[in-house]
Amino acid sequence: MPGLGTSFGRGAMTTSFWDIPNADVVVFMGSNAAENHPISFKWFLRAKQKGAKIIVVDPRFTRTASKADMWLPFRSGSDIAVLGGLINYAITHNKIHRDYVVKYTNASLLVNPNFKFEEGLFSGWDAQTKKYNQATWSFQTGPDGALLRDDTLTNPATVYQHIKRIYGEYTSERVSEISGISVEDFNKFAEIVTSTGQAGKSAVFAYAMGWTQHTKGVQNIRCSTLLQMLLGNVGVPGGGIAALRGHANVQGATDLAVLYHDLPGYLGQPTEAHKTLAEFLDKTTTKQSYWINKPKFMVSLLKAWYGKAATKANDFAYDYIPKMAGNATYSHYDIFQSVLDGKVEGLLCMGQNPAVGSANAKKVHAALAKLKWLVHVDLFDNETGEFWKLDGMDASAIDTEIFFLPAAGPLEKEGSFTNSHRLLQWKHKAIEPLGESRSDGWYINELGKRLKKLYASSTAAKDAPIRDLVWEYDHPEHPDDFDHLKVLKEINGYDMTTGKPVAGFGALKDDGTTACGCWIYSGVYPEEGVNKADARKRGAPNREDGWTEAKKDGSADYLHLGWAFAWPANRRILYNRASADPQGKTWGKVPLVWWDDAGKKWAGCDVPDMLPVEPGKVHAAGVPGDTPFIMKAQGMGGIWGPLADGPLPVHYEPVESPIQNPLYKQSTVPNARTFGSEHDKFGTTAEFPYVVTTYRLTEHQTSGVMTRTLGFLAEAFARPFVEISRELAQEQGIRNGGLVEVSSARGKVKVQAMVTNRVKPLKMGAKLVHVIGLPIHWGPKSGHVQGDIANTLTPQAIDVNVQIQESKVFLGNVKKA
Amino acid sequence: MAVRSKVKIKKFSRAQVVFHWVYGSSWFLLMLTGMSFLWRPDPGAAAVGLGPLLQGTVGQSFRLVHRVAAIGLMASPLTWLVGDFRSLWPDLKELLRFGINDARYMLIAPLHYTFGKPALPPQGKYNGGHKVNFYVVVLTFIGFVSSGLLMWFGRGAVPDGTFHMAQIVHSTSFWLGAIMTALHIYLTAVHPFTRRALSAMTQGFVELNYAKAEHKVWVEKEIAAGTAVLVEEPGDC
Amino acid sequence: MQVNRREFLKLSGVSAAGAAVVLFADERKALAQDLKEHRITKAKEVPTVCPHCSVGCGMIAYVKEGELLQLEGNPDSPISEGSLCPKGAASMQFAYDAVGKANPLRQLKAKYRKPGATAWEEIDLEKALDMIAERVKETRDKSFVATNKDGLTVNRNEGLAHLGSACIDNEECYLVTKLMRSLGVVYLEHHARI
Amino acid sequence: MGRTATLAAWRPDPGNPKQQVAMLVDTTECIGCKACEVACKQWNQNEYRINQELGTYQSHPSLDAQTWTLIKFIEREDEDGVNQWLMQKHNCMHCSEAGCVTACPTDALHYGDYGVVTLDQEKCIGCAYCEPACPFDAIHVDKSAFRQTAQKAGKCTLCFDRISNAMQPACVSTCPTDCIKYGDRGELLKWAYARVEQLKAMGYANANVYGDKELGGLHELYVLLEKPEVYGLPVNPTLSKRLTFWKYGLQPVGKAILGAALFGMVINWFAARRTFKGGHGPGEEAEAPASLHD
Repeated sequence: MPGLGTSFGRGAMTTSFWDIPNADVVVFMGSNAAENHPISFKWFLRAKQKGAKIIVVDPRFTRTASKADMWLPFRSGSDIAVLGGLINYAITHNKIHRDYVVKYTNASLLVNPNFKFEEGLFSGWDAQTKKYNQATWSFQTGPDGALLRDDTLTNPATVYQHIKRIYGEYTSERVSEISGISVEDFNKFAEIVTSTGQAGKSAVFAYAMGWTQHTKGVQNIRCSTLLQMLLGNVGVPGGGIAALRGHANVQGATDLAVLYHDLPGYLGQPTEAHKTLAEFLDKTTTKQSYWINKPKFMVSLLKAWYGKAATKANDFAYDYIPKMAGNATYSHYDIFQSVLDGKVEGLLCMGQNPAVGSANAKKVHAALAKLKWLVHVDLFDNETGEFWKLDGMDASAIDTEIFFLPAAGPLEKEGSFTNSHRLLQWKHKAIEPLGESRSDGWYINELGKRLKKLYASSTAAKDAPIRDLVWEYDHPEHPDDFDHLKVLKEINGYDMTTGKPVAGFGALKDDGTTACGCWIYSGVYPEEGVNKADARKRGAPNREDGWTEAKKDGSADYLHLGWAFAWPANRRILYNRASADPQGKTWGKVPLVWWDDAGKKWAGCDVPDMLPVEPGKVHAAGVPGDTPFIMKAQGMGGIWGPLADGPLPVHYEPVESPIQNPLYKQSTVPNARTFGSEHDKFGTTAEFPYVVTTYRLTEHQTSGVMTRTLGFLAEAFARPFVEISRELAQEQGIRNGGLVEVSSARGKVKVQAMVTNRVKPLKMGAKLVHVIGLPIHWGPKSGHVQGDIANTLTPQAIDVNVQIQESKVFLGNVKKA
Repeated sequence: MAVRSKVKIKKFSRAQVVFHWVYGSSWFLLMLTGMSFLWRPDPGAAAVGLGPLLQGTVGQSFRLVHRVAAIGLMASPLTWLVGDFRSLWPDLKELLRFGINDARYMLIAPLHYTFGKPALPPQGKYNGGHKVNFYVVVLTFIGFVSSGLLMWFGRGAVPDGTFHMAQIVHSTSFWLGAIMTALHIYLTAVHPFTRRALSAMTQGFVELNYAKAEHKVWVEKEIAAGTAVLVEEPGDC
Repeated sequence: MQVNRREFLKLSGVSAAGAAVVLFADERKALAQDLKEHRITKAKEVPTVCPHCSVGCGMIAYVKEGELLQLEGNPDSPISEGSLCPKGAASMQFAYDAVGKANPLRQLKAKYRKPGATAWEEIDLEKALDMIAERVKETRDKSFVATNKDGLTVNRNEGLAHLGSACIDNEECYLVTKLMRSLGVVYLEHHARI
Repeated sequence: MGRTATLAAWRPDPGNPKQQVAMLVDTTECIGCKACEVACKQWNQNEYRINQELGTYQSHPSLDAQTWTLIKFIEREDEDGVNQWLMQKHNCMHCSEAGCVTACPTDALHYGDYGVVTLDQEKCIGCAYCEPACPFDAIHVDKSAFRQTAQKAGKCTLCFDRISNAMQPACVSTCPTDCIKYGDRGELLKWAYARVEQLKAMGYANANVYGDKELGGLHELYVLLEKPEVYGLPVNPTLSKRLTFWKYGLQPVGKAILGAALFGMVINWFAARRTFKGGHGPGEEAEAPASLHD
């Protein structure tokens, strides 16, 4: 999320599937949509039918590649080198969309003169604390505090000149040496992509775990946002970045902040540096952007949680919320580390199978064994609930007390999911839950009720948050269900005095008179009994083969505004103001949003992502009428986007890499995090010569517990495998289908070998590097079909911004078993 | 008409009789359950043959009976082997020798059994017709068993061509066998003269004078060697 | 009317074979003149969304008298227009392998594992929830940090962690966040990171 | 034809059973996701069979009595060495001259309406004559079923129960990329040939339509990227010579000869009755009382 959030202001997919057919170029890099998001591929194919070029940049020839016009095998982990090469190509061949870059992005701002970037390190690096002091990354401001800028983009201090210099090193030859893509292929690829750097043309980048699961996951995404902004492809029809989320409700769970570092609606999580509510709001709000309304959203959240107990006097119960220790992170892998360190003793694990899905499985199993108690809620038995039965585990020596609660299946409960492009869709309950199973929400509701009972008698201050918690969600008719609609209404927000739902986040107040669980969802339940997530009015099909296409006169409802509810405020394409030139006239080949001079308002086929301000004027919030990124300071897209590991994405090698970084002395991400436990071992090319990547298949879902337990899917893909190139198989004497042992510094896995031409050795300069790949779906204990846990091999090397692990690239070896 | 007393000579041992009838009854069942599938529907044309009558459980029970009877057929030679091993070799030796005499018999027989002349050359225990019948039975036995087992167990395992060849062999064996069986039944049960040989396979004995007419060489040899077993069946006069 | 496979096929068989077949049928009557009732013609259509990946394909569950008969794509959904990928198409098997035949792998009873035990034992659901609530309280009270060394109220409970989930509904995620934050939990995570 | 889910689903004309219905698979847009395999089993309530072979993405080595459609994966390089991963949805082709219908002894398999080859599992006796008769290996008898009476043949029914109720076949309605089209055979053929022209223009020289003429015209049509043999599809297949000889050659000849033989016997009986009066042969000695006693 910080990748897209830092660049555009919101951490979400900028476009929607219905808009993809308007693209001229589709690039799959870090995603394999045909296999992992098959129905989204329908829309990418429709783009192809309308003449778009589909390019797949992937170490393997996947089913997506089988339908693409061009496949570029490349070494996983060198994404920023390739994207940096494209940026360099766009700049050197003058393919950038100049008006867009100057007016809509912060490319023309002047950067602090002391900013330097040498040998892979930005200025302000402190080797001891492994942190950057970001002071030198600031923008220059004039005496009146206004940001200095040079719209001719020639001043060497401009952001543009910095990226021109930094990415100047990413020549086609250097990119080929790092990534393994031949110079000729790379130039052909670059020519096609950068051809969209003009009004009326657009390219869309689709990514998923292929980009995120790296120690530079966030910077991979940032790099694509830089390229797309330079080419003017964000917010325009057929453009943007399609972040294809993995699970049904990744976007929803992230919006509602089941995350250590956030509160619902991306409000940020207080730390010890934010002593009071005011201090928190002041320090975490992006000035001169729509974010200046954050106090309304924060206070409404606190009112939703603690109701009458949250008053102006007690800072609206701000202290009830835990404050993170200044330098601590509490992410996924910190949980396992702190279990091993004896800090965490109890784990509530709901609908997740970290024993197979998380990196370095052996370490996860060791951590689970150290837990005092574990509550596991799932539909099926799986390796997390039964880690004590895994081989190599001595059950009698494991003192973890485990409660298994049967979860209701997807057809057995109602509720809403938020899909990849922020669409909240309501689900109805088809059948009663089987046996004694209950919905996950029911368990949380019951747990909450019991805790309130247990703490009812306590008068201690530390127990106030539970005593004052607003927690009445029992379903009026069904005792074994909770009131989903009541929760949705609370998420939408309501007026404290009348109890009536608010129409949208515009109606939220910071004086405690409104409550709202998640401001960006506000508008999904605008009136009593009106559930927009259940709205079912699709746009009329206007094509012979039955789907709805954008029309030149902007008349077609091809974004289906009447179907379900998209946050924020039902917008389907974010930053759609950018589809018009600074004066508000349509740029693209199909109109999206434009300035309706007669009506003096922004109009379009989508809900305009714009404040009601005329081009040329500046809105009270500080956002001028002629810039599209209303969540960014002065509405400017963030090409320059300071993050924990740098204001600009630069190529670093993965933690386990076959080569030293040819560009800089600093080979890997300087502040990537690794843990020191005995399980965290890292290998070198001497012992583990091959680059290994992991991935998913159409037929299965992450740890396979949701699919290997379904007969039709267990049969669709029954056997785990490792994909090996013919050349490597020749070298190792491995036969197709033969049993092999794949090993890394952290463990070994026995699977069948799939010798194929779909994986090829890569020529990186003079060096020949072999790539092998394993799917991650199999586990030894669950489902109709079993197999070794592929994540036994993956390292817990962590990205500093979002703490995601680098399971897409590490070093490994393969031998005949 | 009074029944004249008759002298009978023993032709077949009990084991051979049992073998004959086990084989015969199995064969008959096999024919019944197999042959009914020959009137297959002609796809596309209107005729649907016996197809509709053999559908579902009816057809399946036919197939079951066919399999049981097949086992019966395959097991039947055991009865002869176990029951009367001693007679096996001499009979086989004679059956397998097909001389000119037998050939001449085969040429004359159709006329002889229709018009009485010309006279048949003297025959042994097994005349030409018996021998030919034996050869056809053995041949079709091999055809049925080989193709039948293949169709039964090899289904799906053997290549399609082989399965079809098995069907052809099975079908050819059937037509050959059916025609020979029809002739065999006609001669032994319907033909006015040769039906008197039926007793050979019911009691194991056949009238002496019929035997003399049909199997002259065999009767004289038996009597000469004193191995003939004669029995007199009292008539009522 | 519980249709098992045989009856069902007979139904389809009847509609397929058309008019009574006589030994020498002359002309087969048109087969499908009258709508043959089959498994889902009179079933209630319950719209829902696929629980697997995040494309958000529409699904329709066909239910008759509380019994799940079929699950298909929802033709009205503008995202999927009636299609479903293999995972979506198999989602009926979360509950039923076939009509009336529950998926045997589904766990339908609360289970408890004593420390050191080598097997599960069954436990009453309400009792399990009580025990869980006690453990949460016990862990929270033991590891709670009300104020840090500078005296700032931090209300941090570092003894308890919560994992999950990107596979549960928005309403359930909201309740998780709301309850866990109120318990002072800072170790709060879900799939989005792995 | 394409995505007709949202418009009123196309429906064959109930009054005209001779109208030719067909399914067309545009393999150039098939992403091998196997949704059709799952949807087919889901609708027909078939059992799952876990028998994937080593070293391939293909879910089953071949169709079987419970698996009525299957995506075949072919990994290869085209002429100029570019990677190709061809996917072909394989199932019963509903031939106009069907080997299975020819071989079936009980009329369980016959040419149903709309050109669909219908199989009535009630009538099937499990003899499996249809298995080797099918040039596409698309019909099998369920050998694994325990009770003999459950051993029935199984094959794609073109979702006959659905199409006769104005619904799309299960695989057509679930296909994520709409590459399985369904509708009037003539129009699908027109669309297919137009698509082949389009593909040729895009540089796929070997693109072709399969199923137009084969075996009198299949009702499962294909737009293929490469020649049929690359996909393992038989090039202008014919029914096995042996099968047709067995049914149309051997059988009538056998009946004729048997008939003639029986007729011959009847004639012989009339003649023999006169020749062998009283059951005595001409060469028989007079009634000599060969007494046992002397």
